[in-house]
Amino acid sequence: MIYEVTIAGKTHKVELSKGESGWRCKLDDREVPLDVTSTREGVFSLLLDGKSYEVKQENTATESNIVVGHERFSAVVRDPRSFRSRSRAGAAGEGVKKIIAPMPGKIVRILAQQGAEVEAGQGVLVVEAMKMQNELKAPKKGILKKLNATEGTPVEAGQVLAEIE
Amino acid sequence: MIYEVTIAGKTHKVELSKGESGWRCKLDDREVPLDVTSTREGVFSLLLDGKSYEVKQENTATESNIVVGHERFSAVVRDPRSFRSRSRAGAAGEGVKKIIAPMPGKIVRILAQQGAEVEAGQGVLVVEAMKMQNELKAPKKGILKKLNATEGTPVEAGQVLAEIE
Amino acid sequence: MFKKILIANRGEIAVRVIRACRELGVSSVAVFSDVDRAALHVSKADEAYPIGPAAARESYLNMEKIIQTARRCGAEAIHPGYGFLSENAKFARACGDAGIKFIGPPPSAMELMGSKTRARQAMQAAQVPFVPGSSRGLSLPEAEETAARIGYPVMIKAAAGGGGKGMRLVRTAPELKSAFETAQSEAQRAFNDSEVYLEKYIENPRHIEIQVLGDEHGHVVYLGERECSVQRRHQKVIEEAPSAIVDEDLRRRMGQVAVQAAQSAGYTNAGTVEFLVDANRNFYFLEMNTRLQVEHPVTELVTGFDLVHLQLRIASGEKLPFRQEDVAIRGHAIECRIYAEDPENNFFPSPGKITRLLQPGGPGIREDSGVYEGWTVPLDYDPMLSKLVAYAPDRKAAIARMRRALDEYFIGGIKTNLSLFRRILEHPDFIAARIDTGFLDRLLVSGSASAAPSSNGLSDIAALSAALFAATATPAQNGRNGAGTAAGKHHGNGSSNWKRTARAEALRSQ
Amino acid sequence: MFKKILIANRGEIAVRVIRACRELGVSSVAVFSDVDRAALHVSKADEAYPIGPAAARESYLNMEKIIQTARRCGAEAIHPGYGFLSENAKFARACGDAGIKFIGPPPSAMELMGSKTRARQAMQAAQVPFVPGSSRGLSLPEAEETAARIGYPVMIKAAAGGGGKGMRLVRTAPELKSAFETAQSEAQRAFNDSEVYLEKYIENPRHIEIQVLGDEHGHVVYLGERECSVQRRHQKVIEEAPSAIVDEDLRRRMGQVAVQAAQSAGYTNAGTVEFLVDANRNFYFLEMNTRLQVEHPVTELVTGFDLVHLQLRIASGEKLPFRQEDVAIRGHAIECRIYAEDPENNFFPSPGKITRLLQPGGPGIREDSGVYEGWTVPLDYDPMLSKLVAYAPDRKAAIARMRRALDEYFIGGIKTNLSLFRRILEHPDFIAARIDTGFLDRLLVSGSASAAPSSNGLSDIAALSAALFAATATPAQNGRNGAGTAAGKHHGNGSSNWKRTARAEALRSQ
Repeated sequence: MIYEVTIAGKTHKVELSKGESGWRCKLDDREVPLDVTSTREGVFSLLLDGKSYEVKQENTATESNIVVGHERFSAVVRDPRSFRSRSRAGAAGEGVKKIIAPMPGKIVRILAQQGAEVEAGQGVLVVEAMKMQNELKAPKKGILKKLNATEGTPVEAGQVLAEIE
Repeated sequence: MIYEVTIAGKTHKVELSKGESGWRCKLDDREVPLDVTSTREGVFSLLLDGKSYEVKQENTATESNIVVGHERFSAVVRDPRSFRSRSRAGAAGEGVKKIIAPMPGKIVRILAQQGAEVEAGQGVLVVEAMKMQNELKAPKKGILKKLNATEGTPVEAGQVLAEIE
Repeated sequence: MFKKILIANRGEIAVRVIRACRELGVSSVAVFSDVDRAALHVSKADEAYPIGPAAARESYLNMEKIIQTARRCGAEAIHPGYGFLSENAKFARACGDAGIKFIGPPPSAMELMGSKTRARQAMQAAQVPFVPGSSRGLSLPEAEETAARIGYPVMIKAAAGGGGKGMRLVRTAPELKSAFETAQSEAQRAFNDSEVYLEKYIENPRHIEIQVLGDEHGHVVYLGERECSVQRRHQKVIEEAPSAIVDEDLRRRMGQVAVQAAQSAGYTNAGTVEFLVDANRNFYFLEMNTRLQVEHPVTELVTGFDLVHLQLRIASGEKLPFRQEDVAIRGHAIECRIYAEDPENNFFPSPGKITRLLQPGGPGIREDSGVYEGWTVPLDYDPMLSKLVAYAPDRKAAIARMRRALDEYFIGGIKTNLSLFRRILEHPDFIAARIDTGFLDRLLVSGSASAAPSSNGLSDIAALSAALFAATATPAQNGRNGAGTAAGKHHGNGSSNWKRTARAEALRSQ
Repeated sequence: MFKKILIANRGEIAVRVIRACRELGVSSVAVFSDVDRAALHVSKADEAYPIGPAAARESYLNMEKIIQTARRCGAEAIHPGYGFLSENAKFARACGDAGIKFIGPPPSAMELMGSKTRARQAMQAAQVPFVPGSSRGLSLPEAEETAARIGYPVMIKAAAGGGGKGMRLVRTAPELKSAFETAQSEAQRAFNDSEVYLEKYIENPRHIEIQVLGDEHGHVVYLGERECSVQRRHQKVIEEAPSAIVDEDLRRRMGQVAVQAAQSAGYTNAGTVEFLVDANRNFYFLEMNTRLQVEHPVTELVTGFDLVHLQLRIASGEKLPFRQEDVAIRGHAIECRIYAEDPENNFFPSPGKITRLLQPGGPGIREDSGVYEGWTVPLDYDPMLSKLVAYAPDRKAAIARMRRALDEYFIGGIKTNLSLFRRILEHPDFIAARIDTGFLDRLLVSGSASAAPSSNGLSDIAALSAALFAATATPAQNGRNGAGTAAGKHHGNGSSNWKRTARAEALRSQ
């Protein structure tokens, strides 16, 4: 099977097939003699040219990360065979940026009203969690099209709070 | 739902129902005000009259145990609604005792031949694991009806090695 | 010794005290708020009782409820931990009135040390060295006069203060008026008390504190120092013992002053006298914390004593089982406070479910943790998860050991400050012990909070791994992460969770 | 210091050495057999190479393969751990010939100590006190004569022996001939060497050993003693430091003898001189182990040193960084060796999958583990999983702390000897330190190996829990345990796994 993997801003083609003694891996069409063993769910022990790597998968509410040793990489994996459905989702997002709650908490203040024009970096709302107030800012200049937030209501991590177009 | 639970040689009737604030439990028709929370898979935190218990479930190849604090109880749970199928299985075992491998290993010696009469406690075969040889003994006096074992072959924990009738 | 005590706290410190109880044969009683039913301290204790809703003020700060619970279950004493009610003299008094021993100093000593200005007066009477400044609340004209006398820069502080609130640094005379008024109104809002005072500002001080311990028979000893100069916004982040700049002579002088301070306040049980130390190793009394400190483990490791055992023994009336000359410092210990917060995103707190927890172990590693894999860190309390402590024969080895332990540590599902520690422990100034209370803030403005990613081809490994995880994902994994398993025919083509995440990534704000 | 070393071992000791490497900035190379690909030491090391099939003789004992691997990856030294090749002088020599430093004593010292009779001769020349007996292999008439001279009871031992093989206790003269011949033939079978010798038998001795450490510049020091009297069939089960019966004077005398023994053998690096100590605190040389001991952590905790760091520093040519007068014993440490074996069923080994692992933590607890949750313990090697060590200010507190840690410890899926430790630590003789090498065997014949179940109504809790687990079991859980999910309609009625188990229980032999 073939995947498109975006790591640290670079997109790679990864080709995997089940060989006789485990996985055969190609990275950008280059054969990689990787020895793969799953030690527990979400954790691989990898050997490559004798070097040993412990790799963990981590899915939070808002991110998918791959942790190699103690370095964390944000990862996006696409299966080209499911491209059609993906591109549709992508199209809907064209030009729109969302503000997503980075943690569960409570909305304590709304700083910009729906329909208002906001500058990139301008505070839009304030979420409180663990005794700390955190201002969420506009990711780009534009119109605050949607604002799914009212003061005093709890929010979940990953919840879309606002959209800017 | 109702279960028949055998613990430490005694069989109890346990009745469980989902109440508003968690489980309602009856033990042998006596209401038990148990506060149940699952902390991880196979682990409960129980509160009963203020006392706190951490309870773990453990299934090995040959046993089902309940561990309360650090005390281990061998447990057998029956769902009376599935009694019919169970009793059939039970009937097949009438009068027959099995010798089951308590651990994975290798059969290194067979001490009694199929068809032979054996005394209770007599050695039937020897399994080696982790550099130790362990003699498995006849659980009762009888005829060694089946012997599913040959010297030099590996065995899995829980595998039936012999039957005595 | 007591037969049963109640621990009026949660998290790692509740677990720490419960462990001490078990070791001493004392029954332990936990209390918990509605969101803490599944917390670690509840299942570790012998008994556990609910005390109210999530909001601390209705549960962990609810004096009446806690004392009532203690009485009902027959607890003879209450250990307050740190935070919550631990420095609340009113609570200590209420315990006494209810016939329950408060494991800590007498309320009078707590009250004295609780007021910065009263403490300052008392300490000055006891010949404790002070940062030059006023010893009481000031009016603006008085402040201007004092500042002129001791010289700028000066620091304005709230009399009832703590945690940096109501504090203002003033470098020149024209700035004083506005800073004074801001500090007053901040103090009013935060503590309902607008009183402020003024001190000379020490440039780049180190924060060094002395652990003291007094029994109820008049003996007070000091157990050496801890250096807590690595702070972010006045919150300690890394602590160590001993301090690299404290020698035998300075330790003895600071220790004797700390014992004097404690004795003059009629202090018993465990307490900490905090000092600022300037570049010339002059030390100045800062405040006394009338409770067990978060960072007490580093003292335990270098002295060999168990401070919680000693707290319980002292509170039950025993004499200190050793004398000052029996106290010796051996080796070096470092503690990292592990928080659920995102050092790469403004230290936003990061409550949520801990999906994977791989903890370090082996020689010289101690972990005092309040969490477990699968637990959901609630958003209602302090985000401290755990304290990781490394002990080794010397400072260099302790740093190396802590780095090794951090490499072994993995917390999945929520953000933590683990990467921050790696960066601090690699910093040449930290390694050379060139630290002061501004060290970390300077380090943080100088770049990203996490160690710079190395360019050793790990991203190739990550890319391959990401694909491997996608190829081996099970339907159960998708289900658990919230995505449906409707994708059906599972023939190894990327889990639906990955796809969902990919979309979220693509759309997310930068 | 070396840049890279290879660890010719597996399990907890490989992990222990890898951790030391990381702390010292040394690259670590693991080797593994086919069944150990997923073992902890493989993923913890910087590099890892396969060395052959499961059978130790073809992998972990395969000198050629190991040395070849070290040369190929550029490792400058090999740490042998304990067991496997650690006391194999031929291997040490082969390392030297290949230009690789063997981290241990010179082969000549290993050879000397490897032969009981040669060691005895050398130690006698060095004035080391000995159990009265012969210093060389004996014929039967010589044995009869010697036994008559030193008096019965006597012990016959294999010259090349170890692990109890070729040993026979003889209480009276008429028994000697038959015992002598049996010992000879056992020795021949076990070691391919029938030579036996004879010693006076010490009744109820304690096993106390001295840790020594020598650099390659002629300095040798002793790091106090360890008591290892709690043994089952000559295998240590619990070790502690210090020994309750060793005072300063005895420690110094035993230590000086141990240093003398080491020096006379030209010994360097870490080694242990084992003594038997009789009821009058006379001590007799038993043997010298020319490697790191399993139980080295208890010495590390009471002395504050790191023995593996020191091994690497010594092997790389450094001088000992301290002198004898810098060594001080503080506090008390106890170690439990956690094995995959069933104490309630004749100590049958219990390899298999560790389905759940809840490990203890907090103050004074160190764990050197070689396993993780989800790992399958292979059936090919020693069943030791982990070493749990408790440290506290005194012996009583260390026992209490270990009991607390054992209460926190849970290993699911396989049998372990955790319950045995609980029973030992509750025993009045252990608590009073009335122990000798026969203590545990006596305890085991006196009843079940696990602590007696208390009758405090826990079985009701267990019954309720069993039903709750059945009611909340998920199909995934059944699947994982091997039973199908065909049962279909999952409306909370007992998981199929439970039913399957119920049948197995009903049919199983008693």
